Amino acid sequence: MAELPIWQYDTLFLITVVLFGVTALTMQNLMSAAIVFGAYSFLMCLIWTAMGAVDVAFTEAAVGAGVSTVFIVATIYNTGASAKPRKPRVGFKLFAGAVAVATGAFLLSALPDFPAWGDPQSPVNSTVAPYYIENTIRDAHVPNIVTTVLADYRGFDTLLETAVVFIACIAIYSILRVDSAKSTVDEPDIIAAPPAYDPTDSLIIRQASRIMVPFMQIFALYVIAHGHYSPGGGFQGGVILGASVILLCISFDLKFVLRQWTEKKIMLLTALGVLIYAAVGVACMFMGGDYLNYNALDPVLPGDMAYARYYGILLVEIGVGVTVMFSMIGIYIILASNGRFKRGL
Amino acid sequence: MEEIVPKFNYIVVVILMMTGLWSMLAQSNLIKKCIGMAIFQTGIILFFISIGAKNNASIPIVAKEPLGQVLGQAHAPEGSQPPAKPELAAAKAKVYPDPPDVNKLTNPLTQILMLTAIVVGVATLGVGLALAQKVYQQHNSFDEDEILENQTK
Amino acid sequence: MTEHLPILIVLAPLLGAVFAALTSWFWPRVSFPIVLAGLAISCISSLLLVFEVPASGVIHYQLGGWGKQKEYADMVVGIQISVDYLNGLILAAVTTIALLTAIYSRPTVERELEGQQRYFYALFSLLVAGLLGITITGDIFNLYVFMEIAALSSYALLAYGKKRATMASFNYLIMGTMGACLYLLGVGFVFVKAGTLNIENLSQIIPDSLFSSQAAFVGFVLIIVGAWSKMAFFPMHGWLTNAYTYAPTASGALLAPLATKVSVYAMLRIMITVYSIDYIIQSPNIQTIAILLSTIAILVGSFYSLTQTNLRKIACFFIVSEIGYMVGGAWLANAPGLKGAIYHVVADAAMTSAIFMVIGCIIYRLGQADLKKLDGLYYRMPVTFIALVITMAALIGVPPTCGFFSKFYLIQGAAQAGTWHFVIALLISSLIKAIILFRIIEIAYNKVPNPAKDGNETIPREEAPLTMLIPTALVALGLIALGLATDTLVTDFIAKALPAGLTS
Amino acid sequence: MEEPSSTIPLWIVLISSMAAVGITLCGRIPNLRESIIFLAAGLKLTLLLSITPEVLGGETFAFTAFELLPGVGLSFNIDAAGLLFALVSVSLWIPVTIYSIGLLRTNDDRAQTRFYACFAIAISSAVGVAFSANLLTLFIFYEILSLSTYPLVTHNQDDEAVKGGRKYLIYLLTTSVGLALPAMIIVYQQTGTLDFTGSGVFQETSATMLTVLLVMFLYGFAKAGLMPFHAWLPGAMVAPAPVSALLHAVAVVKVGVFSILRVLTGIFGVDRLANAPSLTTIICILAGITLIVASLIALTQDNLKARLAYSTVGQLSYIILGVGLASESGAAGALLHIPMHAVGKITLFLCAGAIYEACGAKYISQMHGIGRKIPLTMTAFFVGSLCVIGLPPTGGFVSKWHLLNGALDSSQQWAFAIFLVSSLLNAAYFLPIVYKAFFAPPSDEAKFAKAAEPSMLMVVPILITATGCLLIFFFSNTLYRFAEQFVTVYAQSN
Repeated sequence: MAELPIWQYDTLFLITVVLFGVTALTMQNLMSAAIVFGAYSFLMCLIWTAMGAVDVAFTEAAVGAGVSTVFIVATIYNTGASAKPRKPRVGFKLFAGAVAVATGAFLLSALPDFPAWGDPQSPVNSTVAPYYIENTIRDAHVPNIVTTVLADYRGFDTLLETAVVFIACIAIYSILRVDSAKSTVDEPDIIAAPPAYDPTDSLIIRQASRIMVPFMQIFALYVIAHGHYSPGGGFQGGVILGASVILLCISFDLKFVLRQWTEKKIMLLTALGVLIYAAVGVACMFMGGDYLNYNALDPVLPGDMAYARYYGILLVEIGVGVTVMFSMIGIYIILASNGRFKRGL
Repeated sequence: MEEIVPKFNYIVVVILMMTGLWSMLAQSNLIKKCIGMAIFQTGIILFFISIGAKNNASIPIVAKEPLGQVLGQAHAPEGSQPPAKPELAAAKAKVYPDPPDVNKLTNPLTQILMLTAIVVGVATLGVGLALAQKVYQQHNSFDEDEILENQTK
Repeated sequence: MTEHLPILIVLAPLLGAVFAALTSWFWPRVSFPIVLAGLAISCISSLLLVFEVPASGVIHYQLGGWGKQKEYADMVVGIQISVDYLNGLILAAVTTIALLTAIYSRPTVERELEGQQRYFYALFSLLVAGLLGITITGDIFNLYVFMEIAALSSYALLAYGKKRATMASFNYLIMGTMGACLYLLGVGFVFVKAGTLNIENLSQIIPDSLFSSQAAFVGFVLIIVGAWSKMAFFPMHGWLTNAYTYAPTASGALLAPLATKVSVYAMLRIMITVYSIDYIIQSPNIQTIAILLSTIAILVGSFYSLTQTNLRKIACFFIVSEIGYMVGGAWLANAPGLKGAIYHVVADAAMTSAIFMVIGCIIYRLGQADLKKLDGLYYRMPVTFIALVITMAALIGVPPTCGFFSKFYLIQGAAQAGTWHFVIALLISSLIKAIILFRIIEIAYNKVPNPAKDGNETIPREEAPLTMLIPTALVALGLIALGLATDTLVTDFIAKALPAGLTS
Repeated sequence: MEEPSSTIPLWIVLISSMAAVGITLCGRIPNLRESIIFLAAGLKLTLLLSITPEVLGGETFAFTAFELLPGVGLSFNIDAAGLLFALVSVSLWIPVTIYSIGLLRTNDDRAQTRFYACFAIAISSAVGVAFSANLLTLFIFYEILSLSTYPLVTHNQDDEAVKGGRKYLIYLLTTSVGLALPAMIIVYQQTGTLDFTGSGVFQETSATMLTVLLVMFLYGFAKAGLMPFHAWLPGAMVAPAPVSALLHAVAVVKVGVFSILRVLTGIFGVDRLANAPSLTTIICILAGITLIVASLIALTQDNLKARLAYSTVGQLSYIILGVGLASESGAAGALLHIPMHAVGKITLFLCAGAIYEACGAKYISQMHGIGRKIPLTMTAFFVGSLCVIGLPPTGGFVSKWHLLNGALDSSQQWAFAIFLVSSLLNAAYFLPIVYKAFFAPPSDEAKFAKAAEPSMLMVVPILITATGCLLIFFFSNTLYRFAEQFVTVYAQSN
């Protein structure tokens, strides 16, 4: 028997993950499907931590499992729909099944050509990656290699990613947001059935969330600031900040939150984060370096050339954190209130 | 058998992706399509992460010896003021071992690609759900067949 | 500042959009000029670069200052964007068309999107930034992120439309994400075997070591199929007709000419630079399938356009058949075919932009764009009608216009490769477009008795507003100018973009 | 030797297009508009005549506007054949313009500006085809001609005109885009060049490909009206008289035949045709069938214009058959037949228009005895028909004479027989009209009473063209020098 890969437990996790995925898709009730999907994502985080991808697991837990499940629940809450069994389109389902099986077989045909799972000498781990591992300390004095690659070596990718989050927010805003005063589009008021429970009278939930929120926010700030040394960074910290506000929305109700966070403030700050990130890049251009080349900021930032990159990364992480926080809040509020920013989940 | 076991992760990846693809194509419920889309994307993320993983390698953070040990004062006597700035910077520099061993740390590149993919996935999911919600406002149903009948009416 | 031009092309629309989104809250009137300024900067810098490429060869721009690392077999560590012979022309075409469409879309946005137009121009500018990013980037993963930026903003731009637009946009979202995920998976397969994501490094690694590997082959097919579904190539073209027909005029005028053409460019980039043409010659079975599918795409696009009466639906089916031209031309894998395909990307962007602008003018004035209700169009809107005739002439391939020359190269390439079914499809599609043009001429010109003759009531002449008319006229005349400039474009740019060893 | 690149050919082509622009600009002032046409026609004619001596001396004027494709540009090259065709079309433009001024003014037609503008563009593209040095330029002007004549054909904008126009365009566009375009591209792909050289461009193309290309070209240029694709010509008779006169007797159909002449001599090469019997037999069979069948159909037509149309279809095949004989005098005869037939047929069409104006008679059966009421028109009609039949006092005789010689030189006795039979048929469907017009009792008293010569503006051009038929008989040797020059160019080069 070939030397078994060390992750015997992971094969177990992988199988359960597949089971969770299939059940999430075949369930009738949409709400339970959303919950199972949340569980599926959390299991996925476990697998990734086992494989050494801690930052990705952290993001998946915060963004993938946490926020997207909340979005789905908000949508289902607003529409109150459950997948009513319709006459199944057997012919089309079989065709789709055939297409999926065919593509699957085609993909698996490349299996023998793949490197084994976890082999350190595979092309992926032996061409560009070693440079990052060996030179991060020399270049940017940041021990967490993932953060440097994220914000410095491939910083342009992260700028575009922040732009993606920003676009998602304004896209959802322009799709759903209906300014009932001016717009000509006629659509029915909220048609959702009144929720089974009335959140305002559950004392325990309100008090517990009221206590938890400040600690969540402090932890989130720690995550953003400490991203250089430990897993974490702009995305994860921003999502946790956003989640703390969303927690308030769910435990109390939208009006309570909208008193401090008006729609205008949320939308402006979403755009501001991207601006911070892009402005840092433009500043590097004006200081003589290429776009997003933090070395050019050295005269402005303390410490030697490498520390310029250290602080450059920090600035950029803050920009990302701001955008992600406010866009998560914005998206949640629009989805939850079916576009009217007044009442909702 | 020795062909399958060391490459088990790719099989799981393909299964996950194909369930996602199947549900995007065949499911008539719009929300189910969105969930299927999310599962398809997580499948791809699993593929990328598993090609970057290395046997018995730790997380990609360069471990450093404690600063005190490097400065030679395991426990600083009281009253002695901290060393001057340049020695501190020099010590800090020396704190990290010379280039860390590549095989001991997992591949950071695949991980940051997947950070982007997760965030893009959530963004697309958000927009998909928004569209589904608006479709529900117009047609009062998530089911594709009902919507088609409603449109052609 | 000139060495920063490449990044300016993408950064200007991106920053323009962010500022437009910011100012839309406290000073809404100024968001349109900001976006216009961003597009203008991007257009000027792309034109400057286009003239610089023949002089100084390929221009590379290292983001973050991370160039090639000598001791790591000079792998590019950071992200690199590059302007070369292949994407120089397409950058110039995309930026100019985007600028003209922005000017053009002002009146239609005010009329059609009453209460919802707060973020319209921000999304408009972000879409252009995404498309320009795809064209300019030198990193295949970065191309995926730009693809998502363009996709997300196009879902929102399309969802602005009337009642049926939302469902059409949702279908587009599903198909688009499926395509993007297949592309990402393809990138993964290439990454597993090659280890790097940079196009320049890949173009060296793949030819000398990966030609025989099955994983690289599967990755190639996945990327191509992903690009095909993004560009609405034949089996995956369902979403395009509904999406662009029910969208508001402004988003239709922007998306139709650019979104699909940029995905064709992405396919061309992967085929020519990353995998190189002999890889395609070496795998003939995909080649035959691709050319067969493009023939079917051309025929389906043409015959369906005969059955429709809504002008926008006809234009959408034209796009489906034009995509068949480009993919078929590219997959002929010989010099004239590729020249025809690359030239057609630019020519078709201009043609589709012209026809969607003309239809926009007609909808703005007549309120609908139904073929049967166009009578008297010549007397009511003469300039728009002439622009329509020129555009249709270009689509048919009447000599002085650009359509003729791209068809010339494509047929020549197909004759050289001996794929006669592709030649016949090209000819049939241009004949069908001729039939549609003369059906339009008959209805718009001859059906209504000539008002100049006394005794017939005179038809009031109400042209579209000037800000719509001038871009339409410019693009229509541009078709002829592009046609006459074919020789300089092909010899100076496109011929140099092809690999040297290709059989001429 | 590098021909002197002079811009004369470009100027000649552009004069009438500039005239078209001028016409549209001052559409409001009829007299100024007409004077522009005459100015342009006069200028063009003088320019053509000024370069005739050099061209007859063997010189050629080449000019390349700009490169369209690698190795192929928008380039002109005036040689004897091109100059002859241009001279014919421009010199006949003047009488037809006078005629159309008379016709349109009397009917007080509204869309005159559009009429004259499209006319000018049509003439300039015809001259463009005459001067084009390579197949691409020829194809470009060929297409512009098809598109610019569409408004002329559908001038009356009634249902009948629209249907005629639709048929006209479907035939021409389908054949040009469907057949001529791919054939041209295959030639470019096989040989890398599209220029008309003396000895043809094909080196090692297979015989089957040559025959396929030949058939595609023959039917691609459907303006030449070979049999199955001739139906557009009778269909386009809905156009007003001057349009059908100039375009369907001179400009449009002659462009089709001229393009085939260029392709056969320039691309295929006369010597290749001579020693490739399979090609020449195809040409002769197709042309022969068209010749005979068209003449037979013409016999049965009662509508005068339809009869003239079918006779044109027949006459065109004379020219194609002449070239198909692949002998020098055959090619010379074919080239000569272009001016002869043009002058003759234009007179007939103008007379047909005049007859309709005079007594509203469209059908030959209604035209009995009108000769006594409109003597001038009918005599011109008689001279015109003589020219088309090919009897001595008129020019037609000269070209048929050379065609017959050509048939004998290449020992194609059956071609000789076909020429004679078809000339007889021509006589059979023309002379009865003239005879009935003068000697038969009037078929319709009321119409006969008030029939009178149409306005002088219409009769004078008819007389001019009729005398033209007679003149070219006496000056046929100058025309022959054109043909001789054209043939010698091919003789020395192979």
